[in-house]
Amino acid sequence: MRKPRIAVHKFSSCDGCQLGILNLEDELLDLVGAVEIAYFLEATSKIQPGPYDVSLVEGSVSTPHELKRIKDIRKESGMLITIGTCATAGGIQALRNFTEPGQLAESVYDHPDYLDYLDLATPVSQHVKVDLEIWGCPVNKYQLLEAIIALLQQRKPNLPSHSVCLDCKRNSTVCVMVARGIPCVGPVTRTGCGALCPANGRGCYGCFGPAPQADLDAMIPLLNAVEEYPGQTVHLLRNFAGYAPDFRKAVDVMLEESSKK
Amino acid sequence: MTPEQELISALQTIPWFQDLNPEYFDKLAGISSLIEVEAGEKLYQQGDKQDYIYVVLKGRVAVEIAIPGKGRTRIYTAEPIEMLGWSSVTPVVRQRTASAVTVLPCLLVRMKASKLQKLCDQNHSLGYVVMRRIANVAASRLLVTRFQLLDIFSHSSDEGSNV
Amino acid sequence: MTNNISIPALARVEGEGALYIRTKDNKIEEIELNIYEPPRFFEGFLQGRYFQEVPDITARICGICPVAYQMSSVKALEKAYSVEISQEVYNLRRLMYCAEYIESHLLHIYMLQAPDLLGTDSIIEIAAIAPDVVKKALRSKKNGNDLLKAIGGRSVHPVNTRVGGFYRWPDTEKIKSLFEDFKWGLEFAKETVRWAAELDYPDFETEYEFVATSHPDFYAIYDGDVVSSSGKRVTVDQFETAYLESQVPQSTALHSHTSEGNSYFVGPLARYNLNFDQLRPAAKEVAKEIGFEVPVHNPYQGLIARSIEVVEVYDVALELIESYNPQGSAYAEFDLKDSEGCGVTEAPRGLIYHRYKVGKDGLIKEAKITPPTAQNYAQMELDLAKLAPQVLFDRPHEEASLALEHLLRSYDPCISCSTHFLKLKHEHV
Amino acid sequence: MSKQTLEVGATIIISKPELNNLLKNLSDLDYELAGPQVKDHTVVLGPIESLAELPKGYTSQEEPGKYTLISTGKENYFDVTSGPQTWKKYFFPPRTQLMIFQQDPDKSPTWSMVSPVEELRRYALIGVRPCDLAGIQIQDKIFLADNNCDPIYRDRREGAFILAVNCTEPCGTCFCTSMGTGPKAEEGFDLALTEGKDHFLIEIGSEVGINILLDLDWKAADVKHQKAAEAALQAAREKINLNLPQPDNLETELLSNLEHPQWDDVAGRCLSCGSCTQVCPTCFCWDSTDKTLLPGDKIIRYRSWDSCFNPDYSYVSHGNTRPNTRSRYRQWLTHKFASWYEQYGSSGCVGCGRCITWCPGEINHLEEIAAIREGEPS
Amino acid sequence: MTVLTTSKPISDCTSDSMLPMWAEIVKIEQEAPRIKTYWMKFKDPIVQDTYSFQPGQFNLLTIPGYGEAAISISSHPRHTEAIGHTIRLAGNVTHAIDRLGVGGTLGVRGPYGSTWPLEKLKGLDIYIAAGGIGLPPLRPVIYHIMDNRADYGKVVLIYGARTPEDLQFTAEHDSWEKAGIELMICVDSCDDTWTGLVGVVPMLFYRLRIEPKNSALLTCGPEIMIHFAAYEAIARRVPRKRIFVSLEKNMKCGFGSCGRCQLGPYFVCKDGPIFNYKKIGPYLEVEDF
Repeated sequence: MRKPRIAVHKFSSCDGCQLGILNLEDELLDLVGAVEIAYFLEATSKIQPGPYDVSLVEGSVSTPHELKRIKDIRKESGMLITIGTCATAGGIQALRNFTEPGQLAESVYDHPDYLDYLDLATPVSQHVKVDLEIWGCPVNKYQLLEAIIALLQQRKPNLPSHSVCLDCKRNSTVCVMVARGIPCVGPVTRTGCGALCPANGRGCYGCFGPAPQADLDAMIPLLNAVEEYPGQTVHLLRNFAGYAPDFRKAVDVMLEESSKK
Repeated sequence: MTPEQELISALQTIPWFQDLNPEYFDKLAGISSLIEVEAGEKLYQQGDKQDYIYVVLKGRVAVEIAIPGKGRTRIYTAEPIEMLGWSSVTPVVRQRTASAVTVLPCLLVRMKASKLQKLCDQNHSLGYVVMRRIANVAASRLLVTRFQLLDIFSHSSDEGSNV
Repeated sequence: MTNNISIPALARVEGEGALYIRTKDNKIEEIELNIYEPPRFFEGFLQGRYFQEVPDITARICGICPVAYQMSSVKALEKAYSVEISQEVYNLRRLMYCAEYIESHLLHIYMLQAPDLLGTDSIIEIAAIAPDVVKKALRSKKNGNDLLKAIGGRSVHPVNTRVGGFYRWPDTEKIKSLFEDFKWGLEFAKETVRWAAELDYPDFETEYEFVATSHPDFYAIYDGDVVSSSGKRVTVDQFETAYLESQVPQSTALHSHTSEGNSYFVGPLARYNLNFDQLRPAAKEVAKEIGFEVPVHNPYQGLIARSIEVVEVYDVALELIESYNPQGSAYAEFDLKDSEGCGVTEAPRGLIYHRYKVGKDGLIKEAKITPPTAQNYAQMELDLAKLAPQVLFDRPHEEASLALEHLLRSYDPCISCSTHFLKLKHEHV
Repeated sequence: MSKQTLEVGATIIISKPELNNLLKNLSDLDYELAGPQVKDHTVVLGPIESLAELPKGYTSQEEPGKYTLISTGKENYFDVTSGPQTWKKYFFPPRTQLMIFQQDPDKSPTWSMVSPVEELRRYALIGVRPCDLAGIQIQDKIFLADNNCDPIYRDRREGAFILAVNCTEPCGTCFCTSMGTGPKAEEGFDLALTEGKDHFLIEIGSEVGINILLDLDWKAADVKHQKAAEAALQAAREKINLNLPQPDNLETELLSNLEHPQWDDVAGRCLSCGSCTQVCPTCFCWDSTDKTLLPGDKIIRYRSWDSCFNPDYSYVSHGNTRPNTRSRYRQWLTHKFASWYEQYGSSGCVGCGRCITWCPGEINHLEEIAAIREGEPS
Repeated sequence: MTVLTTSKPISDCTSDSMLPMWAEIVKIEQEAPRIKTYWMKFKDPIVQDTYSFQPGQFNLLTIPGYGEAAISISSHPRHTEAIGHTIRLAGNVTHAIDRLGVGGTLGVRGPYGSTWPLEKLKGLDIYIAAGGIGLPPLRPVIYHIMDNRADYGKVVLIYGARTPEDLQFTAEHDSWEKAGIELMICVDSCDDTWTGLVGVVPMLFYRLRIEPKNSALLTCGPEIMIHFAAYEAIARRVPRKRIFVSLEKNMKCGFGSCGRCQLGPYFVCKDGPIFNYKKIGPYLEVEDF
């Protein structure tokens, strides 16, 4: 079987997700033996043109140039996989979607008029068809590896979608919400990180995005009741996955209700 | 046997007429005829206002709907003792909602629908038997239609489980 | 004759950028280091967030050196809220920083810059020539990531850092279990220095003004004043008066300059030149063994400085792992107030400065972040302008591009981390 | 009444420090000791060596979704009831390797199976509460079925030693009395201990238990000790506030109310996080997944705890058979409290109260049951 | 050394129930689009010689790296020189089996589950209602009846598929009819070349003359079809206790340990997949249960 040609593309991001590939120290040499790295700027200056069997896309779409580029990438990719919460849900850049256009640029840059960016930083799936989404800020590099291995084995990857709570319990991690009253969005957050934050004695801040069918209506009153400072619930949900529809809608409803009061 | 007698005895083999008073068979015979049809013949056409209701005695008749762009689609087949063309005896008589084509050589009872309606209006106990039958026919057609709509055998391609 | 050179996509740097040079009659008319890293507005996002969220948010500036951002931001916020951290927290932060140095430096040395020096495209090709070295390099890099994971839960965007200390003391057993690997790592780090010394570096030197933090007792990474090779020494509070971001004519980029108006150079070479004396014996010995004496003015040899720093941080890490014995609370409690504070640490690729205005309510009023690559920007362009005439006119196009790229890569520029590091195309007519 | 020899069924007393020698005897017999200890603001189960690690002088305040560990300053080692963890992690670990497939080196399409190399551990469980003991017995029925036992469970279970501790300080979410599982351990232990003011009263449950006691400084328990222990247990019974009346009736009451509006009501509060199932001493569902190691010739089949609240759990090729929180909560509750009877001859609930305390959604499942029982079915 | 009594229960069971046995695919037959029968022989001759199953039972098929899939056995219960599984290509495991091709090795464990109660049904008229991929688990029933035709009264197979080309085992239909099994086959949709019935399985009950006191229904197919087939039989006064259904759920372990395939008090893998409708019907009818 021909080795699949893989490309790694960067959009607006911190590089942390594609770094996950280079951080697969134990597996890297086997991995590059099994696939052909055709385009991966952070790793190699050998740049091969498409088409690619698989494109891994990191980062959100936030400039006109990126908008054009993602469409080109889609055309030359057999399969397009978003890696990380930026590419999958907009990521931290998407925090600007909750502000007035231009407001942030003015506060950060002296000449915001020279900046060329879109008002919204958006997930890749808003612009092109995405075949597989891998969540996480950053992605779990082993989920990334599993996705590539699954590809090699021509099967669907094992990417569990339950809530973080299940992993806390499997890890014998004590629930910080019940035992300490610490706000934790783990019950509505997709698993994948290995339930790190509660293991470190703090609440989950939702960087893997909402779990499928997460019940935010039930969650929000519980979070509100244990806030450490006013507005913490909004901050927790409007975070690195804040633009993911479930989190976004929940906060919108919350803010609307509080403005009525 | 005269054609008349043949027709009456054919009508008598239809199970849902078995409860009728014998006198009605004459009346029914008066509005019916026995027809033999080769395979592949069209009994009626979607959209026309042909005024017959059929009972299959032998053979098989397909009910088809023509879908613009897709052509004729077979949605049902009627087997012996089944009724066809029920829409011509519902209270509001409408144009044919589908076409009927024989699949196999058929022996059919053909009744004048408007006259059947009139008979039913005049005699409610006959009307009850007929309408009851039509309700049953419509119900079974509905069930079939629902199942076909559900497309229960569709292949959900590669979604979901590991299997 | 017009000769344009365009490198549309810079490879093996963190983030994405491009280089454009226009020349006319064998003269450089324009050099444009174009960063198409989109604006990410971090300083804007930080406004209105709760102070305890800052280390989580600033980590997201850069996936390669999140610890640097976390450390600088918590230091600045602790200054603002007058938080005294315990000695144990101080030590653990130093250890965490060592871990980041290891993973980041190993990444740069073997994966980003070495391919240039060995005439290859990537570490994958080096692996074909020298699989053993590559395997060891990966193992050493993994040591850094493993230690980061043990301290912070994961190596990219660790979750354990908070203002006042750590959310929780890392598991002692986990930390100690790394000791043997780190002992091996120290030896391999020395091997790396010797290997680095044998590589063939382009002949290119500039009289730089080096700027780095400096600490009397340590080779400064986490803590120290800001010193310059010009002899200037300022405290962290004075950083913004001594080092300015200003607008360069005909450009929208913010370039950092000293208050005297000079470009300056931060990063391993700066630290090495300024703090050589503070290196511990292990690093000093191997530096002397290969004859890598200060001052060093060849930017490509930043790789050697990096490799010696790896020896240093392994050495420090071993001591800190051995002495790790946390007691008491992992974080300090403190009161909130309206205040302002700044902090400086040394990211693997150079000095990083954060300043925050905070409120009694714990919310951030204003944030300012000066990352290393932004500070080096002016110097990078100057170096490119100097190198370009040497390579552009007598070498094949491809080779020239490669030479310029290599120079740029030797800076270890982190483009994604350049929070407001941006230059737009500006056409002259 | 008191027996002067060590025999099964006899009751003895030892001084509190003497328990250290008992623990030492177990270690000397190569048991790995596991017991309760204070950690992360609660009581967890982990390796112990001596009395010093036990949660001496603690108790807990528990209510739906809230746990507070309270220091009492008392000298008792076993006042605080169980925390979120259950003993099942020792016999039915949260994650285990089921098997390893290794492709034959000639790459022919055959695989050899390697059993996961795992050192077989013999655990001595110290401080098993009666409700948890009942939980272990329920899991025994599941994993030690005659025709299809679970080898992982069997190997770990068969070597184990159980030191039960009768409950004299129940917490706010305990309801063992309703389920008939406590506060006194009746069977299934090697030794069962009741903590007195300055001594432990020990009931002997097996010959292995006798063996551990042989060289200890013990004396037969007299009537006074027995009465004191019984009084403490009676006081505990009276302290228990939660009540699940007539649990046996739930089999029909719940299964005939599968369309009750309360299911919708609770679905609006349930987070579907699965915490209740994971802290339950009897929940046994699991999933298996294959993990391929590069370059692809080695595959490990893992097993991990699963939960009926996990959407993946009820996925079939054409969709999810329990597509919402209502159906998942209903599955859990009716299984635990109703259909369990037909499957295993008892309730699946032992009344430990963990599912109530550790529900981040603050749901008191007994109230849900009461609402379904009392309200009009839809 | 004397053995001391302990508190632990004694288990005589020594099985290592999760271990698969290896088998080789010896033949693949295309039955319909995306549906094939994979014939396999166990590699271990002892296993091959001793393996037996009852109509209705299933095996767990595995390919390392892909997981396991519960698949009914569709071949003759007495002819076990090769075991047939008729599979619709759906997900990871089934596609991986297909890619193996003839000569490929897969893991098999089983047989698991309950069986069609053919002994108990002797002397009765048997109505077999199958839809789509529900026919393969019933094929062993047909074979059994053919071998023991005199034991049963009227035998009718009511079988529906999406289109004529989706009909399975068509090459065998003649032999089934010759053996005295009446076939009523319908499709959901077709073109002019199809002269058979268009309709759905439950509808075909309208054309049957069922003697309820003397009849049993065995049905397998999409759950919705099972419901309606049972409804039609019940409407014709066939007692619920003589209606048997084969269910599909998320079966993972095969012996009621992993919990995934629960339906009320039952584990489909252990108590099923064949259920008496009287027992299972009330649960099947509860939405999302």
